[in-house]
Amino acid sequence: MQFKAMILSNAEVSPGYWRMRLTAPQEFAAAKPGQFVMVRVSGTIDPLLRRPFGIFDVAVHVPAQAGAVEQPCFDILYRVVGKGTAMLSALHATDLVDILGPLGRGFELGSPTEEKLIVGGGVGLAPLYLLAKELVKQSPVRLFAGGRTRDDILCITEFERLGVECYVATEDGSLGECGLVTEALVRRLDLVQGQASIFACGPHGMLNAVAGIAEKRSIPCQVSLEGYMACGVGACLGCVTPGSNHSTETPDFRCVCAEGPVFDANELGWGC
Amino acid sequence: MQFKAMILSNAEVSPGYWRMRLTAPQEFAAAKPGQFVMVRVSGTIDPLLRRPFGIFDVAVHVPAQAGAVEQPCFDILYRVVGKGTAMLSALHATDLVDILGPLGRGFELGSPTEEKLIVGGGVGLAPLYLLAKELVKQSPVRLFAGGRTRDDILCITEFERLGVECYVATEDGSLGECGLVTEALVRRLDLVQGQASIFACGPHGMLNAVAGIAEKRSIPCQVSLEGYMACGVGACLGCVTPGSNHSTETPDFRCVCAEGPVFDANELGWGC
Amino acid sequence: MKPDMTVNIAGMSLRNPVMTASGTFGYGQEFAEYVDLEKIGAFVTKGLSLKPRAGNPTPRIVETPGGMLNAIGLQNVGIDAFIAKKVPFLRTVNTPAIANFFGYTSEEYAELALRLDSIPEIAALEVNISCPNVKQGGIVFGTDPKCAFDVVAACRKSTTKPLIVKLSPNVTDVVAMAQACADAGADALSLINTLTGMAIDLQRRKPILANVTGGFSGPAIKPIALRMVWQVARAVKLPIIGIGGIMNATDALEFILAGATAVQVGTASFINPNAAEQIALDMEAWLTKNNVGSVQSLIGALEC
Amino acid sequence: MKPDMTVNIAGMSLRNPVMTASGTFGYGQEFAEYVDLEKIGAFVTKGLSLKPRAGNPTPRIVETPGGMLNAIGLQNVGIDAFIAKKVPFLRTVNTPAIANFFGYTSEEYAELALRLDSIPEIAALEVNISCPNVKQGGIVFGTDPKCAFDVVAACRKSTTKPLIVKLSPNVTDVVAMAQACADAGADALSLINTLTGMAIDLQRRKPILANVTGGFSGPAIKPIALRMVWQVARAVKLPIIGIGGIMNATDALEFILAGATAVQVGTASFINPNAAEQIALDMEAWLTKNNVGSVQSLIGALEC
Ligand SMILES: Cc1cc2nc3c(=O)[nH]c(=O)nc-3n(C[C@H](O)[C@H](O)[C@H](O)COP(=O)(O)OP(=O)(O)OC[C@H]3O[C@@H](n4cnc5c(N)ncnc54)[C@H](O)[C@@H]3O)c2cc1C
Ligand SMILES: Cc1cc2nc3c(=O)[nH]c(=O)nc-3n(C[C@H](O)[C@H](O)[C@H](O)COP(=O)(O)OP(=O)(O)OC[C@H]3O[C@@H](n4cnc5c(N)ncnc54)[C@H](O)[C@@H]3O)c2cc1C
Ligand SMILES: Cc1cc2nc3c(=O)[nH]c(=O)nc-3n(C[C@H](O)[C@H](O)[C@H](O)COP(=O)(O)O)c2cc1C
Ligand SMILES: Cc1cc2nc3c(=O)[nH]c(=O)nc-3n(C[C@H](O)[C@H](O)[C@H](O)COP(=O)(O)O)c2cc1C
Ligand code: FES
Ligand code: FES
Repeated sequence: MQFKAMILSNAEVSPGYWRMRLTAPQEFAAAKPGQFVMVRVSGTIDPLLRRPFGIFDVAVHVPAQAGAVEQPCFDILYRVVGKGTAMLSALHATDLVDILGPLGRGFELGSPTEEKLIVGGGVGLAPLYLLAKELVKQSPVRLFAGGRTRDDILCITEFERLGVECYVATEDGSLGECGLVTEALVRRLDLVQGQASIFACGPHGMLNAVAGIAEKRSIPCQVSLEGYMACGVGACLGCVTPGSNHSTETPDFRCVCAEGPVFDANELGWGC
Repeated sequence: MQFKAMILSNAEVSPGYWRMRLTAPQEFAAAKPGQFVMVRVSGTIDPLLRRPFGIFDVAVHVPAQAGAVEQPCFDILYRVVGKGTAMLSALHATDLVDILGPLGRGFELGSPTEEKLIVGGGVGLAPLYLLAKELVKQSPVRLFAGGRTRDDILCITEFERLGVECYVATEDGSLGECGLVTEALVRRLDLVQGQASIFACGPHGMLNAVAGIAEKRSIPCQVSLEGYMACGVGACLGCVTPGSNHSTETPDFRCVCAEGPVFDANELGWGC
Repeated sequence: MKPDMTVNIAGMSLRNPVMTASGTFGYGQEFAEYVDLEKIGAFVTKGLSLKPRAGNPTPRIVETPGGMLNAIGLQNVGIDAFIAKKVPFLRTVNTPAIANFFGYTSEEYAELALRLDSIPEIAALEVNISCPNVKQGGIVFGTDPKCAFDVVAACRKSTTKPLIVKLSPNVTDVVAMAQACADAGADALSLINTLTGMAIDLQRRKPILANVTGGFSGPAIKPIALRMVWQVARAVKLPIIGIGGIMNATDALEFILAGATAVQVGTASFINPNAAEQIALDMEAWLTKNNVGSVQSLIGALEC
Repeated sequence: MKPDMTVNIAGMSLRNPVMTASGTFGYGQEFAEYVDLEKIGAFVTKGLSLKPRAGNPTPRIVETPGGMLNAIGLQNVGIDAFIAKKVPFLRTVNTPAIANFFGYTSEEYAELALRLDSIPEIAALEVNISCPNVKQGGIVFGTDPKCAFDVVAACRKSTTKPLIVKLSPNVTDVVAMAQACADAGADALSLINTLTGMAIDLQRRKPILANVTGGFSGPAIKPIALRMVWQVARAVKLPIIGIGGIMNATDALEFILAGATAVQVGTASFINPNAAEQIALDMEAWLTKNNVGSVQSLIGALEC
């Protein structure tokens, strides 16, 4: 779906991290956790390409005017890293932006009986909130949020409000445990003796570690990947990632945009 | 001078024509009628080049806050013709734009005794208001404003407020006389028997006609030209116009930006 | 009265002159949700090779000022999977599909041309002799008139379908290349393919693309593309498909004035998935507004 | 500690690697109000010829996506007026001035080199063998290795000053051109000059530039320039001055990583008249912030 969205709000939620709420057409309400949107940051050629962002939340916007009809809206949570995100952060409520989405394959919710362990690194938390919202309807959910420093730990209150138990770790110890969030994850897995499934999003190194942990315990593990994207719909082959059978002789590249961004960890070639 | 100006106001004054007021440093108060500024429309590469605009007015801005100091400000009057001007018209008060100027050679005010006849075609009026403001201090001033249709006749009230007598002509007769404004100019020149000097800005065809009228009567005539510009300071040689002695063998190109935009009509090679 | 938007190129009659460019539109199906394929003139497949190709490692894409670089490395499913999995879709669409293809020897090119020739769903062939991404690849064919002649002649012998040769802009003399292709029996020329460019990550002191260099496309390259189309159109008597940075109907019509019979829209589809359809619509609106009866009357109508 | 910003190129020692590019900075004086010339490494004059040249009719300038085309047509005051009217200013500035020049025969080039050689205010010569704007002009020299060799060899015989050859990007093989210039005795290479482009006014059905085609510059061309600098730096043992779309310190440092010893800032000066000075300042700040002791240590430091 391609549509013009109106910005409802755009605010910094932690130093360098912003949350933007945008209007959406009715059909957008069906967006699945883990899907993403491609945002056209400006109407000019600078920046030229759309920017991909996970869908942080989907909600209903009730306009303030009397008699106005309710409309779906959605949030993105983004970190300012370059030109496009800097320009996004300078936009104001009522500005319009062009959106393509929801795109891609989201998370499979899995069997209700297992405990659900969500692992997010920094802004990797973005697509996990909508997921948690779904998961808490049927299973116990725990969040493992990691970051370099306390500023990278985002929206914990929102997860707690859902009834999710949250573990926080920072590399510099400025918030929560000092170290990597995978340590707390391993402890929990040891405790529940593998009766759990994992959902992770964050830096590639973290995902690689989480996938390794899951594989060792034969636990279901879904990861949400990033990739440099141009089209977002599987046409340009820019965003690919090696699948588990990949080699130069037997190419097995998967499109992050169309076949992902969520993959089963064992579908992927982590060594490549 | 290069400076960041804050937009104080930006409003459509006639369909397709806008007037923008911007703050300026103290030194800007010395800007001469006929000088121009180069405006950087956005901080991105789209559009890339600065856009040249005549200085419509220079005034003093008295901020509303108690205790704030007065500051010079200036106006540009612009027509939306393409991307850059369309983007300019979308800017708001408090937005910042980068300005280079005042640039170029302005009008010589000439001897106080002659009557001053100002001829403006459409947005060519822009640099003539500040000129009129100076001229009325010492001489009788008449304005001849022409355009295709009534929407192209701008800011007549402002000129009248200065005590300038205004003649209006439109090609479709929708405002003032039907026809070209040069007809009224010729009538006036016949009446004053050449005891006058001319200041003109507008489309090239109009300037050519005015220059011809002035030459026939040996009347001083200054014209303000346009030209596609990159640097605005005489470095790129993009904006040149042929001088009166120009030929391929004896090149005599003048920089519109640095040697103009105001020229004595007889300095120029009109035939080229 | 509605203007006549049809054009004829290399024996094909198109409902309008707007195609999608190879490599930017998958195999036709990927954008089907966003574009009404029956509103565009034709579409071109991703470049095909005899065997499936893995392409380059990532990153493969980087944005540059007003453009982008890609080093996909000609990843494609290969001709067999194309026939098995992609051709059935083509049957469902009433719009000519053009197969873009490449090889590493004249023989490979010829073999592919032969195989594609036998697919009724393929309306025409577009030979990519100019891909700058693959180290062992097309580069040598597309930058030397003699090599280009040989490969085009080999393809010509293998197909009776319309044969379009896609030219590389990374050459000193594009007209000489065009002439060589014409002499070898091409029915039409498409230009330009991507320019070779590079981007660097200062902080990491590394090239951004895993492949180091990549193919440069997007609005930034339009002035070069327009110049080359104009040069070739004046010198060579073949219909031309103009490509390079076309973002809107104005751009498309400029290429037609410069001498192109049709155009291809590439990078623009990434920014607006329905770019090609919109461009065709807006071109028609422009013709109507400006009282131009047919788009054909604009071909090469530039007054210099 | 302040990082060492000095570089040595073709026997010149520069306080920093940032120069202004020929044709974008007049004869040095035009921007003097905006730039402290003693804060940049060197500046290059507008291209000089034996006789004054009128240049092309207007329009000479047009903006394109992320760039611009110019068809100034090498308008310049000629060598005599240069010596009489422009050189005195050079004396007042404690920054090397590099004279850019061109001719129509090897003999003309050689004669200009000889005349410039005798001007003490000129620190080095930059031979433009690549201007794409003038129909009878440099094009032939800059696109053929043999012609380039001849003209550079002729200049080399006429001057003992550092001889920089400015390469055209409108070629199939820029390395072959660079090698020919090196063989002919060049002390350094500067690249790239403008690419040839074109822009069209749809409504008027005419080229926008009176000259039809023009030289393409600005941020849009950076990926091509960076690629060519990298290619030449790896293949040819001469110091390189990187040019093309440099807008800020990051761009400049990317060229240095790719193998350039110094850079030239062209179009950027039109957008920010003090671009060159600002870039030199920001480069120094970047080195400080990233603990890099000298800019020289970054030359060619790209890890591929
Ligand atoms: C499926 C997906 C979901 C994402 N979700 C989020 C999210 O919810 N919140 C968030 O903050 N970020 C998210 N990202 C990363 C986000 O897209 C980039 O941070 C953003 O594009 C950077 O743009 P920029 O112009 O500020 O940076 P620049 O570095 O100036 O961008 C230059 C180019 O590189 C691309 N790029 C740069 N970094 C990345 C990256 N990490 N991943 C992909 N492309 C990149 C840009 O899209 C652009 O094309 C997601 C990426 C993907 C692929
Ligand atoms: C000295 C001078 C003073 C001017 N004063 C005024 C003024 O007071 N009010 C006003 O409305 N206009 C004025 N103009 C014209 C104004 O600069 C152009 O209308 C404006 O640059 C158009 O920009 P655009 O992006 O909207 O149009 P586009 O057509 O998109 O511009 C594309 C390119 O062409 C150039 N260009 C287009 N039209 C003109 C033109 N007529 N003259 C010069 N360059 C042009 C632009 O600067 C830009 O580089 C002046 C021009 C000059 C040279
Ligand atoms: C991601 C991408 C992949 C491409 N793949 C091919 C290809 O397989 N074969 C080919 O001939 N051209 C390929 N091209 C070139 C385009 O078809 C087109 O010639 C070029 O992008 C210029 O047009 P544009 O500026 O409109 O994108 C590719 C371009 C891009 C951006
Ligand atoms: C208006 C203009 C005039 C130029 N004149 C010359 C010239 O006389 N001689 C020359 O060697 N290069 C000339 N150039 C090319 C520049 O020196 C430079 O190589 C080119 O613009 C690319 O750099 P940029 O992208 O930073 O502008 C000119 C460029 C421009 C824009
Ligand atoms: S972004 Fe184009 S295929 Fe994924
Ligand atoms: S605009 Fe550059 S010389 Fe006038």
